[in-house]
Amino acid sequence: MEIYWLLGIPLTGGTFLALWGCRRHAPEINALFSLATLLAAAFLTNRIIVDGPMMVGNGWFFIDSFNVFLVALTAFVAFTTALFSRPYMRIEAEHGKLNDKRLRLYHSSYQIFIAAMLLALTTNNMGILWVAMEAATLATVLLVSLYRTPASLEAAWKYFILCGVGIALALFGTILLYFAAEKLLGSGGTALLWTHLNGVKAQLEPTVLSLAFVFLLVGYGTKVGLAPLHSWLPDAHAEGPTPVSAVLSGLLLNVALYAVMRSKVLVDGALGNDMAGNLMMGFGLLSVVLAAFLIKRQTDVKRMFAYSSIEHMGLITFAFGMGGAVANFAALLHMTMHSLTKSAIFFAVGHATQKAGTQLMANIRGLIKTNPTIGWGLMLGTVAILGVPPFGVFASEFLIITTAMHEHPWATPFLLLALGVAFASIFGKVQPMVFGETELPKLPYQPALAPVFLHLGLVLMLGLFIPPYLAAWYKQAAHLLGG
Amino acid sequence: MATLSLFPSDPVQWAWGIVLFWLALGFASLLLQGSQRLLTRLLFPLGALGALAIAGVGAVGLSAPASSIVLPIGLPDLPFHLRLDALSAFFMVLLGGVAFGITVYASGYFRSMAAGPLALLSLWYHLFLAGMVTVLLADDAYAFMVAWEVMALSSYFLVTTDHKVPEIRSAGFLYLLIAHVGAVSLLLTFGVLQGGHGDYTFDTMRLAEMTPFWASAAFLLALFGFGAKAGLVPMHVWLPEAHPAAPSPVSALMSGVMLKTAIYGLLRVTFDLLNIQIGWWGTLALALGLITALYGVIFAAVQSDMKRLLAWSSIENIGVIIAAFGLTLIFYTDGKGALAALTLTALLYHALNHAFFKGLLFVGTGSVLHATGVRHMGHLGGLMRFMPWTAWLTLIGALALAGLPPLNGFVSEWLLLQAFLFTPGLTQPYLNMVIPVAAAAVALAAALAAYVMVKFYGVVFLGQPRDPVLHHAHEAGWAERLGMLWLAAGCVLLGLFPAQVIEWLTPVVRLLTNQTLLNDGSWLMLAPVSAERASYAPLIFFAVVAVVLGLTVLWVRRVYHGRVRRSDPWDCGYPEQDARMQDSAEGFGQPIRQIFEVFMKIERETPDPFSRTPRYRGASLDKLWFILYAPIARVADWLSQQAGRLQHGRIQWYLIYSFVTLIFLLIFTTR
Amino acid sequence: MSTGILLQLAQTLLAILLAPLLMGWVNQCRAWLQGRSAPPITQPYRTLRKLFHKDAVIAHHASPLFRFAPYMIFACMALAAGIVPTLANDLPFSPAADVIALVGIFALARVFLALAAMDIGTSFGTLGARREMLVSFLAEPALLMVFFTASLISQSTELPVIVETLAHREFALYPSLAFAAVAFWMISVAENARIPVDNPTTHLELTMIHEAMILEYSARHLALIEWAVALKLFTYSALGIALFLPWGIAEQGELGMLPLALVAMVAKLLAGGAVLAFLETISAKVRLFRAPEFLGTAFLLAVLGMLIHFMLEV
Amino acid sequence: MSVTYHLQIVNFLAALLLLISFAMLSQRRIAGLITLFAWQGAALATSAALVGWSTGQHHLYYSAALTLVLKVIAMPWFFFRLVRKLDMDRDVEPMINIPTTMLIGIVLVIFAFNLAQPISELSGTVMRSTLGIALACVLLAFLMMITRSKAIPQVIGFLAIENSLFFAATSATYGMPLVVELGVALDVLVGVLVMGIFFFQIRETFDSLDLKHMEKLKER
Repeated sequence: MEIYWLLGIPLTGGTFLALWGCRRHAPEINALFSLATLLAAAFLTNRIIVDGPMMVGNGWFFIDSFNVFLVALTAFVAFTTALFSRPYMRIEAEHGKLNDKRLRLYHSSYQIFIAAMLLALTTNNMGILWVAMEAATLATVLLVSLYRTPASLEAAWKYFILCGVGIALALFGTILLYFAAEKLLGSGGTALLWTHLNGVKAQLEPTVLSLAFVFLLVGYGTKVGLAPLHSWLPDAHAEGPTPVSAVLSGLLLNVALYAVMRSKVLVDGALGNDMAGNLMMGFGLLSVVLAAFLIKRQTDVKRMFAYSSIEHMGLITFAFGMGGAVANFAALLHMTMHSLTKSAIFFAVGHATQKAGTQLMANIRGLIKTNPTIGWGLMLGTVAILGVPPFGVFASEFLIITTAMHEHPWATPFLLLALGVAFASIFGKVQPMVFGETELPKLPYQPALAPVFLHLGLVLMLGLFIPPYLAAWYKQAAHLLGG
Repeated sequence: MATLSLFPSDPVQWAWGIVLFWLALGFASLLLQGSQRLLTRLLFPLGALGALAIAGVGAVGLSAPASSIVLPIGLPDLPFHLRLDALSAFFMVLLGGVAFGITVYASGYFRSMAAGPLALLSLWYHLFLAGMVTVLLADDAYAFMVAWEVMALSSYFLVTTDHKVPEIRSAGFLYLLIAHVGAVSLLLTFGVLQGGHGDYTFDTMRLAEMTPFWASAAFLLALFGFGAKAGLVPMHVWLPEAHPAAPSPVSALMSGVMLKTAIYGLLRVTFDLLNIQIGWWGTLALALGLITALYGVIFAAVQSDMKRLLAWSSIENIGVIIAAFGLTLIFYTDGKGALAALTLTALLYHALNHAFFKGLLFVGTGSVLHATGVRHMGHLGGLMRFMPWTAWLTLIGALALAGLPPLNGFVSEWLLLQAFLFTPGLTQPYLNMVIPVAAAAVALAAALAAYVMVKFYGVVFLGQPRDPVLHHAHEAGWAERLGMLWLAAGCVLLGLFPAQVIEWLTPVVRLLTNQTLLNDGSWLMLAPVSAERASYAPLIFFAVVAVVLGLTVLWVRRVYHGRVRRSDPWDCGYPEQDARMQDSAEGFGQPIRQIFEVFMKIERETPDPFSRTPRYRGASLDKLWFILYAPIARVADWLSQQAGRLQHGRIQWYLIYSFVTLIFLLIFTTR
Repeated sequence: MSTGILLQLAQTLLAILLAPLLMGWVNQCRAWLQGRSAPPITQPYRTLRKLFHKDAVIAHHASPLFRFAPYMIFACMALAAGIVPTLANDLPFSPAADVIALVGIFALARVFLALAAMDIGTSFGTLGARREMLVSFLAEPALLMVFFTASLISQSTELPVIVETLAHREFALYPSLAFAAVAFWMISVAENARIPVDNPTTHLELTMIHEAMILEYSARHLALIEWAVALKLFTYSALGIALFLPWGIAEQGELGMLPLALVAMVAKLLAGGAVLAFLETISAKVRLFRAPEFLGTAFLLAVLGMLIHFMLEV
Repeated sequence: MSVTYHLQIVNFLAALLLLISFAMLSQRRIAGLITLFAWQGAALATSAALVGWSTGQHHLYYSAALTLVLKVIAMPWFFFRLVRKLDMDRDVEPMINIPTTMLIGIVLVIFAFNLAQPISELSGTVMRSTLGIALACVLLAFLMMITRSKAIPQVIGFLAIENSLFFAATSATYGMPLVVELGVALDVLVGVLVMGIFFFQIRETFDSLDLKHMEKLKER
């Protein structure tokens, strides 16, 4: 039952906000809908905790420990982002960057976007999964170009074309999957249901599946932002409004990776070798290294953190590629940590850039003086994302690296190199932003930084203590992914 | 393995309790942001008490059997394991003893600081202490790494306390960067150590069977990781930047204590976690250590910033310790247990001593900094007259660092040299060739240390003030004096009662080498192995010198007179003598600079003969930076440039990337 | 034991009293060799007496350290003289400090002298201190290496033990000891501020090292320092004798040997002093920056001595 | 028995699709491109209907109808209107010259056939080779997107990919489940709308639909 609430609330929210437009309290309503979604997600999660994985709507929806925590995470971050965007977008409007039409567009498609992601996560049908992913893309394209600046248009266009093509390839993969499945499950609705496929994955035709996986990987991998398919990501994440960047980096990438993993499970079952794993490790490693070196030359703060998203997605993909209970566990943990931390960073960065009136790091200085909370938020967030304990990101990196060391030692030099370069680059650029002197005036209004510290607090907590049931989920999920 | 109970029963629980206490203090200081008085007069003294307690716990733990607890925090399958054995206990004594003095000092030192920043500083300060103790307690890789990085991070924030200064910012950055890289390599070490079964507790690592190859890999990674923290050449570049940048008590903690945690880690991994040791590790460590020692002391001799000078001398001492570590390994792998015990004793002893005198010297410079606001030795001088307490107490530290009897610095050097004298027993002949040279290098380093200390002390405290402002220099407050007094007392006592200290060290030595170093002498005489062979009785030494001194004074006074006339110093027929004619710091270092010019990149600005206000600037920079680090940076830049080209901006190119990737994968998978 | 104490005191006092005599003897020899009319051999005593009677003149801003240093230096040298076996071999003090500690004592005295020199803050004092430390940082490890060679042969760093073994071994030629002896000579020349490294009689600021440090001292302080210098020379000579021609030093408890030992010692000292004076006369003072090379050579020889011991003698 | 010559027709249509893809690859004028696109859609619809009829998969009729409405009527009309509005129906030189493109295209086709070979072996459906052809069309359309430097041709290339996918779905697997079909169709529709909005936005910002203006975001 909760599942329908979960999907229904944001959908109605989208339509309602589209109609309501930008009358008063539109942002509040947005936040309210997100809150409701969060509650629904909470109930759903609770249900899952109580009575395990379940199938809803005669098999159209399937919720297990793998996607339920992603659902909870998505709903949570969506809510906090809505909270953050309330003052943020108002200021943007006051600065004259936005007009009412666009605010309406923003609010409604924000909800639609959330709905699409939740659908992608909860559906049991690989086809619908594809549809939802495409919908999520379409919902965000116009958000990226919300400012109508040439740069934002260009970014949105690249985002649209590249992800469109990518996702089209994913569709081809899905077709191949169906093609292989229908011989076993017969044509018609059930042949694309993941649960059914999972049941018969051993008999699926290997050649077709390997081909299908290539298409699925390239397709969804484009949305994950795996190098060399990542080219759209920095543009899209940097040029859109900050709340959008936050959800794109924090959530959409996860969802795409989720799709990849769902297919990996099937392919592994069918092939029986670790071809899929190796491919993912390759992509992951390439992304980590390439992103690290690209970070080094960034001047735009949001762009830099977009690249850092690529890096972390690469790390996660690498971990999933290694497979095994520990690595999968670590990857899932890292997904969570990255979402929380990266969105927190984007919140802080958003306020910082808004105050400085630019995204160029060279012009942002001495935050700690102008607004200590933003400064410390950014500093701690950065430290956290760079994998410094006691923040949770380290917990997962710890597991990933140590596992890599004794399973694939050849990969560790690259990881060491990339982590070092990324650390040097990001920290070296953030430190002068936070510390030092500045002539900028103090912030006129009180920024909404509760989300930042909420997220960072969670990350810190998870670094030191992971609640048993959460750990249990991760373990189940890791097991389900072939741990 | 007891679980954490509310009332601590065994040492490890006490230790953990104190860690929590420190954390509480740290966060309390955030609440006390308003009141500077409470912060300095309440929080820091409490923190100092905690340190004292830690020292006590360590002292108990030295003799007590190893105790351990498991905390309900950490990773799901890997809760924090804490364990307190003799090794950790020893380093806890070191930490607590030194940190007590430094924190007492700090409670006075920071009274001039504004409340807001001070609260933050106090938070990081106590986090730093807690982190270091947890490093010593950790009994699984995760807890260790968390504590390790908490230590690094908090010390980074301490270093950048005065972040308005760009140099300090860059120093902090360099520090945290190298610390992080080192930490990652430690991660890899543990990845190797856990040897397959994904269990990261030290207990399982102790049992893991290693092939020589993987063991060596682990050792090298550990040497790199811990060396980066300890300031082992060539990973030392951050140290002379970061230590001076921090507020003096923090510098004292970092140099005196934090570096030792790296030594602790090295010992822990090499002798405890790894269950095979290989000879060439020792040779490598010995070589690196000696290079570090000489490199450090040479650069210390040419510094003109007093804190930087001390930082370089820390590098030297770390080098000596690492060399001792290498020698221990050599003996140990050669089956010479007793000698390994001797060398290890020297190592631990020197670590302890260095902690005390380096802490003392750093806080001493702190008082100077407070009194004068000057760090550059070229503007100091003659302070002995304005701040006698600081001067005399610092003198003790300086003499100890110079390795002069009867103070503590000498004892450890004496032990180390003794160890070198035993090398003929070694089986590998090639070592017999190497060791004498090594001994010579240690002796050379010690002698140069004396040079450095004369320079440091003479230029800062003796002579005439090189700057008129110094005449207003004021003596340190009572809290500072108390702290310095404590540390100085440590230097003296450790020097006078080596026999006792060695007795205390016995459990540690036995733990690591399964051997005990028997002291053949009585309680007042130190005679390792056999009194026939070598002995040193600082008390007698001290007594004799004192008696002779006293007698001489009495005799001179009695037989002759004590008349004294005051006058100007002899001006050699040149009336315009002034303070600027004394040797500057650069001048004092000049001979060393001339001799060891090879290692330095020297930047000089000499004034032209006719300038009205002649200014001389000379800096001897670390050449390693230019031949090692700069190229790395360049390569990274170049690579990132190449990577940047991929991000071409043209959508067709991006499409081509996807296209080619697709085709490639299709070919790759279907063949 | 009590006899030991007595012996110890006797020897120490003897050393303290005889030291200026040795100095005087060396000066006399030099004078002869240079064809000057020699001062009486007791000249050093007269100088000391004169100095003790004078009023001390001290710079206005001299710190207590300045006045404390001479006593410290004197005490150190006295202790050093006490633990080097000159007459007898069983000395209660000697376990208190072995050869390494002996080097430590010298270093302690030197550091105090240098600090005292820097205390007044004249250009000379600092200059002298710097040069002194420059000389010492090479001489000290070299001296240590010399001792190491000896103690590697005798398996001990205890002077009495060393002397005993060296004295009572069946006569065998130790090439390592030869190297060590040469090194030791060079070192003691440098340490005692003699030509070619330093010139005890000059006051020319371009060349002086030791004198530059004690320029500010006068009267009793100067006297103590001069005496300490004499003691140092004495101690070094005694050391050289003990290490390289140790025959004739009284054994444990052989009180009967003492007179003979005394004679032997005096003879050796006279000879040694003469040799020193001779070598000083025939060699010329080197430039200051040659000094490190000179000492570097000494250091090298000492290390070579050790290496040779390792290669040939074990 | 009737199946066989349905089969022949569908195979013929497949060949036609391939041909059209090549034609698109070589087409310089945008208007021509749009026409070709419409033809492609038509061929697609017929093949879908045929397959539906011959195999009794009736939901394929919906798909066929959808295709007819969307891809043969709505979109081409929309594009023509656009082109007229922004009047830009003139020759556009592709990035790589036509003959080279053709050669690459042929290589791609061979590659695709080889790739599809083992799969079509297992295909239980009537049309074996269609999958290979579909794949070939996908790659060709992709190639076309790469070679075009204007917005509209690129989009048409994108839609051509969509078409070939649809063809694969219908011919090789008798169509996806209906829900999926509908979802896909919906997405395509929305996508096209979004594109339309885009065209106008781009036009009003850069007053041209040339992608050359959109190469600012890069690493400098």
